[in-house]
Amino acid sequence: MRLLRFVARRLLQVVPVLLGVVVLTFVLVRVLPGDPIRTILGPNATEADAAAARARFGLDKPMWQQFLDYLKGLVTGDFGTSIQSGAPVGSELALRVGPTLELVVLAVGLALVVAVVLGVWSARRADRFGDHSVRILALVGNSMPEFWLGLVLILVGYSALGWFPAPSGRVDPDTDLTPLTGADLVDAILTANGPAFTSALSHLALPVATLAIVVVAPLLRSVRASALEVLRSEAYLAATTHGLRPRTLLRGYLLRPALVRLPALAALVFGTAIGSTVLIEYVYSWQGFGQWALRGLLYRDYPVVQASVLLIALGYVLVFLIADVVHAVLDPRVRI
Amino acid sequence: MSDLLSIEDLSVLIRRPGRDVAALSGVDLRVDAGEVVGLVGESGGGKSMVARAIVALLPGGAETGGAVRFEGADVLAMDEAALATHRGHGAALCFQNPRGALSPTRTVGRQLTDRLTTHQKLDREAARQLFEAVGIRNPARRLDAYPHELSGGMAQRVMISLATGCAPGLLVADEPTTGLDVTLTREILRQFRHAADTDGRGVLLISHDLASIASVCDRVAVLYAGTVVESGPAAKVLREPAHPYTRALLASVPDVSGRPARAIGGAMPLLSSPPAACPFAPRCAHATGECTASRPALAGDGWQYACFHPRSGPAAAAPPPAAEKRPATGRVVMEIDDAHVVYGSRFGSGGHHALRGVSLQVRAGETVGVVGESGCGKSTLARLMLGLAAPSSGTVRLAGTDPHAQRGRKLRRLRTKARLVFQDPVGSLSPRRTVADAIGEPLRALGVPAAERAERVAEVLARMHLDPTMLRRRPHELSGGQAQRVGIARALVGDPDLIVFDEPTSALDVTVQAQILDVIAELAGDASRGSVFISHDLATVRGFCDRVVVLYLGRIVEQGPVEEVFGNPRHPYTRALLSSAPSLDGGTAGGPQRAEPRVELAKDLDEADAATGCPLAARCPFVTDECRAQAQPLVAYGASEAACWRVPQIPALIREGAQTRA
Amino acid sequence: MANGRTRAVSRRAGGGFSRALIVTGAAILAVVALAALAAPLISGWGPEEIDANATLAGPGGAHPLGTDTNGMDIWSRLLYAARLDLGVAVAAVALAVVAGTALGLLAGYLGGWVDDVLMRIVDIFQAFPTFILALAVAALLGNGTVNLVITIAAVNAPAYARLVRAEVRSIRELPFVDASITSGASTLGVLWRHVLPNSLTPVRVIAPLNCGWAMLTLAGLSFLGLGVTVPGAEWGAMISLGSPDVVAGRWWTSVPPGLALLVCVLGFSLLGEGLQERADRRRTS
Amino acid sequence: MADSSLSRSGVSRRSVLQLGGGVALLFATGACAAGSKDSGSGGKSAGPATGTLRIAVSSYLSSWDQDFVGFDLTALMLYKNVFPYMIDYGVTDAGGSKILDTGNITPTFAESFEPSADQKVWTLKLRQGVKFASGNELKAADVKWSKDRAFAAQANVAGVYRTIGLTEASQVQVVDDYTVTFTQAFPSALTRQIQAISLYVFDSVEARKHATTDDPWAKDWLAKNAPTGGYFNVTRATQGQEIVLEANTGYPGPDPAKAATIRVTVVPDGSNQRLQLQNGDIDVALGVGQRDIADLKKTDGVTVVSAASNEQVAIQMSVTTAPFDDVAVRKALAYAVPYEQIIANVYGGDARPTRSLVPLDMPGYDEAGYPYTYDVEKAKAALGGRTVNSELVFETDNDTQQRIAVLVQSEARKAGIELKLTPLDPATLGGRRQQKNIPLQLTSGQLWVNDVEYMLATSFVKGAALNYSNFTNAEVEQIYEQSHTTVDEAARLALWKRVQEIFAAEVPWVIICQPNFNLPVRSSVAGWVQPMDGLARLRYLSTSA
Repeated sequence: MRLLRFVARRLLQVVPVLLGVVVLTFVLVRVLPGDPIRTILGPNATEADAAAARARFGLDKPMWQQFLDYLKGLVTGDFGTSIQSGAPVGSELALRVGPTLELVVLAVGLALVVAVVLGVWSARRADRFGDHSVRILALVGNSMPEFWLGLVLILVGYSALGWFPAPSGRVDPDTDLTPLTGADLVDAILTANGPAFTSALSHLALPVATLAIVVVAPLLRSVRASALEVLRSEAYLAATTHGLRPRTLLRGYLLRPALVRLPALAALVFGTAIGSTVLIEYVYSWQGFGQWALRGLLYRDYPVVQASVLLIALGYVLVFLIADVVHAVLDPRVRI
Repeated sequence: MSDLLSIEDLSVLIRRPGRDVAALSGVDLRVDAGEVVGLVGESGGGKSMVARAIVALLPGGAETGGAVRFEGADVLAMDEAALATHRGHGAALCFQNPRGALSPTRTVGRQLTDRLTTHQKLDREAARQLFEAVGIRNPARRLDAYPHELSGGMAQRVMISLATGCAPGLLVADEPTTGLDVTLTREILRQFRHAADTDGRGVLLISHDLASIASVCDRVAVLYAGTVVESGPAAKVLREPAHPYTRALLASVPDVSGRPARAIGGAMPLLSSPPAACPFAPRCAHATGECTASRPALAGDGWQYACFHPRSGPAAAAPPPAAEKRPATGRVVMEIDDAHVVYGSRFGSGGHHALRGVSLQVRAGETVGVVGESGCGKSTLARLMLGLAAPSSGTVRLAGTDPHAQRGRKLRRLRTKARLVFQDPVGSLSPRRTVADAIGEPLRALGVPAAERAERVAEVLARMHLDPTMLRRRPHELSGGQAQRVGIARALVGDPDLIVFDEPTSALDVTVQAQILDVIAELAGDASRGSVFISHDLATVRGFCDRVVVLYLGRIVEQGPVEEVFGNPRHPYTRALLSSAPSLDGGTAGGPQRAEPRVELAKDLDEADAATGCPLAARCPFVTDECRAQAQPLVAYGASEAACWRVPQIPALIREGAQTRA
Repeated sequence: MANGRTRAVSRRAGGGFSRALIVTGAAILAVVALAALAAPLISGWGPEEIDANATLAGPGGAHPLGTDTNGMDIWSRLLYAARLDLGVAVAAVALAVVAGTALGLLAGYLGGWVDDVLMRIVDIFQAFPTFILALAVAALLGNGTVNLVITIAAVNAPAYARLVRAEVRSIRELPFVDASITSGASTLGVLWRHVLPNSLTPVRVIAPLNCGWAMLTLAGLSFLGLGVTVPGAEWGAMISLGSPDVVAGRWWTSVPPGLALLVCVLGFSLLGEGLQERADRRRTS
Repeated sequence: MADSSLSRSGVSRRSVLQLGGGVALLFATGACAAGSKDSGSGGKSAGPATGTLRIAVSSYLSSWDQDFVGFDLTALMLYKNVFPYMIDYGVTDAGGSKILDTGNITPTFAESFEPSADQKVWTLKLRQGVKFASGNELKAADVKWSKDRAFAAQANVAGVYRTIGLTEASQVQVVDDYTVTFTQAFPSALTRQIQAISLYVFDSVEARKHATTDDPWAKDWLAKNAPTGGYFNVTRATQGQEIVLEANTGYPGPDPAKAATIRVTVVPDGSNQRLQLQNGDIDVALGVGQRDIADLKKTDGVTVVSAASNEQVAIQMSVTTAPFDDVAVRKALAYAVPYEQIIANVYGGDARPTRSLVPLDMPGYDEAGYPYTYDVEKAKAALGGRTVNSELVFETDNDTQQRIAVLVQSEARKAGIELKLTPLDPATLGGRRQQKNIPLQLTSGQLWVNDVEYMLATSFVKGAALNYSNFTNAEVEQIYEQSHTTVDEAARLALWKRVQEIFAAEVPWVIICQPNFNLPVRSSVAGWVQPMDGLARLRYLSTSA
């Protein structure tokens, strides 16, 4: 109950932020140089054609009118019509979110698991060779440009070794996967499509690995530092001197207090990972959200940019909200 | 039958690249079952290292010599399996900072059952009983509490229950009462005595504060620079210590009977190898060539000391004749009239009522002591006087001016007239500013030119007996004592009308405390300004205050001349405070009330915040319905005032109580 | 206390690694910076100089690391790119630190509605996707080195604002601030002399890490064509320009800038990691 | 109808940004695929479709509704193959290879499309037995509904129709089930060309089922569901990833699809396409860059379809914007461009130098009076020792243009022309072109009609859509007027000679070269017909694998 109230209050705080994002985006795309209408008409269109097209998208109205229309649409869940494709932005959005989310969630999840396992392992061997190597390896991963790493992994994993499928899709179409959510793994599970699951997984392997390698370092650092702090804390010392069993020590006295600080960082990493996917999606031909948003921006597809920025912002604040809730659940000291 | 614990010639040398530390050098110590042994000494003396050696948990790079025998087996030579049993079940540690020693994300009940199931295969019901046994009210509910939800005293009780929950043969408590109120300290120490008496456990009490553990120990060992300098029966060591260090240690503790603290100069050395001479020699007034040439062995039977020139006779000098204290007649520098302070919560409603109608005057040349338990509003009072907190009603006048009516430069100038000396000496100095900067800051506000500033800073520094090289240092390069001297210098430099000392010594080591108290006593006599001395420790206040104010839950419950309040306490709360103040004489409370039975308050309440009636009603042994209903104004009784209508009846009530108990 | 002392001792011992990290990181950066400064002396070619006879020439001979598809000398571009990458990253982070710190200081110290408003603005910027923000700024201001600095700073400043604000809020509660106020210091004086220097501690630790990250952002922007444009020498742009050649086996166009970027970012990372570890040790001691 | 300058021969690696790079390759026309004669199953006989082809494109299409799609080349290419187009270009042999014949527009899904004597009423006779996937037969009502939709909902095509005097639905009349008439407001020589790109037909019976009051023209449904009835039917479309085309076996007309199945796979990155082509995972790589061509020519199992083309790569100089309003500066730049170096380094020798603004293979090409070759000294002389500053605009992510720009910048600097390179994204480029203030811009493209009159109309007369140079010249205007009525071939050539002299003196453009067309395919692929509009006609493709 208290949790619900907390969530409600936080959601309320989110409103002005989202409103700010909406206004900022709306203004920003319109002050950018360039004409969205010209990009859809081709070089031979006349001014009359352009005016007609402009009217079709309501771009002939005064700015405030356009903004009100946009807001009205948002309230009713209508994101407008893409200037490029003429299709409703909402449905395009729905197609694009799944793939990106699948990629980011898996990568951050993988990074989290690796970070926790290696971080605790590393903390327990603090300042020994194993600890040092793990940390430096993580830093090297973190220092690589993701697009470069992606290219290297493709060259090795697909071109040279042939272990992974060609970087040109998300699932083998021959598996006849019925798209439901857009996240192929999830769809494969929902439709109990075994071959599709395997195929989706093999397509995901390289991009997920790339993203995970790039983001694991800060998580690992945090887990290691927290675990080390716990290991050196009086509380852990007390538990040790009272002769508790190793398993009890690990689960009750090391892991949980060491992990309380992780959710906030995981949320931050999630946020940057979403940013990184623009590049990774490109390298792996991943038809995701980032590509869509960037293309929308290059063509000044106002509704697409507005919707994608709003969605990323929403995702961002929601992830932080979730992180706060998880933190509150993990850490009894947090008052909500 | 051998001793429960027998430490024989234990040496711990910690080897680290570039720096070795001889943490312990040839320590002998013995604890029997059913016995409480005190291990005392200043910080850095190696006390905690002894505790860690007992459970074989030494830091990396430690080289040990000698043996730690527990029931005959050498702990230092145990294998993992044997250690697993020994730790907890053989010897269990209670930690200094109980809240830090409890895992923050696990309920205390689970932490307790973890221990119970590990060592005894017991369940939650046993846990509840254990909680009850250490005096936790509502044990069933407390089992589900998280450590941060507990008060300090409660956490310490939980810690004790955790340690005893392992059913250890030996309980080792590392500074179990540091940071606790006098009343709580007594209560906690009793738990250890109880563990020894009822359960027949051996108890090793580690403390820097001799006086506080004096009451419960059978035997005492004094540690200095990793060596035992004296050990023996508590009565002997505490009353007629032979070793100069023990004597100095005892002398530096102020006593509630009025005996002032006597400081010894210098600080304990950090040894890099076992000492070849008497480690105390450099600070010892009686040291001779012999002392610096060779190390005295611990000699004697039962009562042992390591000294070539042992002293004899009581350590604590008789209280000096009380200096005549006349009521101050100087101008009023601080006047508080019926001040209330409410710390509002961010969302409006609620808020914490920290002060409720406090009136106070401080005159130039006068030192006013403010005492009370933690949470009574002492610090708020300090903040109020300094203008850091605004009264929600009532008035504050500093040097005749209301600081809250001032703005800008005027306010800033006014602020330099009242200065605060903080409880946390290092924390009150900006980490990135030099000492010179810190001391000179009030002068900067007064617009004193740089050259003159430097001059005055140097001057005040000299007065604090600090070296001028200090000026360039930053806070983390200072010891606690030095930092506090800097703090006092900063308070002094602008010639303020009022200096407020907010528990200035509570964060310091005993001998350093005594040094700082010396400095403060020296300043308090100055007729040009008034001083306020805030402390939870009555003994410290008694030394140099003219008047004393006793605060309880934001109200003044008693005030008057210091001799009157201490010599003839009226309010039950004042009486209880005095009763529980530790004393070296093995018992508690000193002075004229020795003979008088003590007043005890109901213990450890969950934040009682009575809106009506006497605030003490919930804890007072003499409570009546009228107390609960009627607010108690300060009423003059003799030379002092107390907020209790039953004052005239109390002496009789106390005698009655004593008789019925007898 | 013996306890505390031994812990301090063990920390010092572990500090060897953090020192090694800092020294290694700083050494790497020093070498890169030196190479960048000495570029005209050791490069042999101008960064945009075209050797018409040697397009995509392999390493060796007149071009120690070969040439790219435009016939420009890789080695020379690598060196000159170090100037741009280091310069932009450091300048962007410096700008972000200044802007973020100012915001955080104001919000944290003043509190109340100022805090609320400033932090919501920070929220908005932080929730705004990096690349879209970057492209928008680039499109608005036109592409150019200065605008890239502004872009990357805009992306990073919110984090500093948050960091400093949190720090200020906890510092505000510390005794030395009270000490300073009661010493009669003005609000500005307290902020400038006490709150600011102390709230910068975490900033000092994060900033090097952030420099590495800024460099990667710059490279990513260039890779997408939103950053440094031809023929400007920038590692990300070089990787981007050369990546089709890597597939063809002409590794020298893309691998050296990739490695240079990796090594340089790693230098910042090592430095940052070392500083962070040292700060952690301080904090817990 | 003018259409050119759209094409980009350089294919961007970053075509993920869907700048149309992949498909754009197809624009680069040319005649003749090198070598390969129609082989095996790809003969003229309409044998049964066999085999599976895998084609890589750079982007997924944005919508299935041609009426409302943006300038999405992947989509436009797919429409050509899945919509029933009533008429289309024929195929002609050029130098042993096949290209679309701009001079020959023939009925495909229609039986005939002929004008009345006054050229104002065009009668479309439908072929019987053309069926949509729903089983509905394509009838006049479908044509009528499709055109009604275009006018009523203001589809893109409504704008196109205006140029041939079709502005309202009533001008399209159903005569009987298989006959429709188009009554134009005025006769036009461009009718066939316009109708070739506009006469696509929806399955109106199906579409009507999905029309609602809010959406009377079933925009939602048509945007999401592939059209049917063309040479191919879409049997599966995996969003963002792959589209599977199956040959429409019921097509009763000429030239049915040869490949039974075509899998159109989206591979945004050119390097990835190359890798997959090398690995044999795809058969045709539409998005491979110019840079990879030389390597791929040497790769086993890969053939590069190659031909000369009339695509022109040029720098258009704005004659109204300083400093290029000064003809001396324009001349200086024309001397400063390193033509041979660009051909060698950027195109790997795969381009032809040219010495006139008229394309090499266009009737009337004449080098007379065109002095410009790479000569820095002459450039300096033309500038007279001055130095000038300006900017060279090209397309973001167009690798070829970028490389040209770098070389031009480097050489121009030697002559005293300091150029800032400004890559622009499509929206900004479009916006700035409208404002007509780009001093220098790289363009590349090919005219759909191989005639100088057409070229003047599109690029060199006042107000022409592609006249980015803002070039006006009284004499050229006059020649242009005169050419309308000049039919004599020799007289026209004389006019063209004069035009080229004026161009050589005025230098509105610097013509860099005419690159050859290149398309890498697996060696098993045959039948490629080079489309001059860039929209591949997949029906001609076959595979022997």
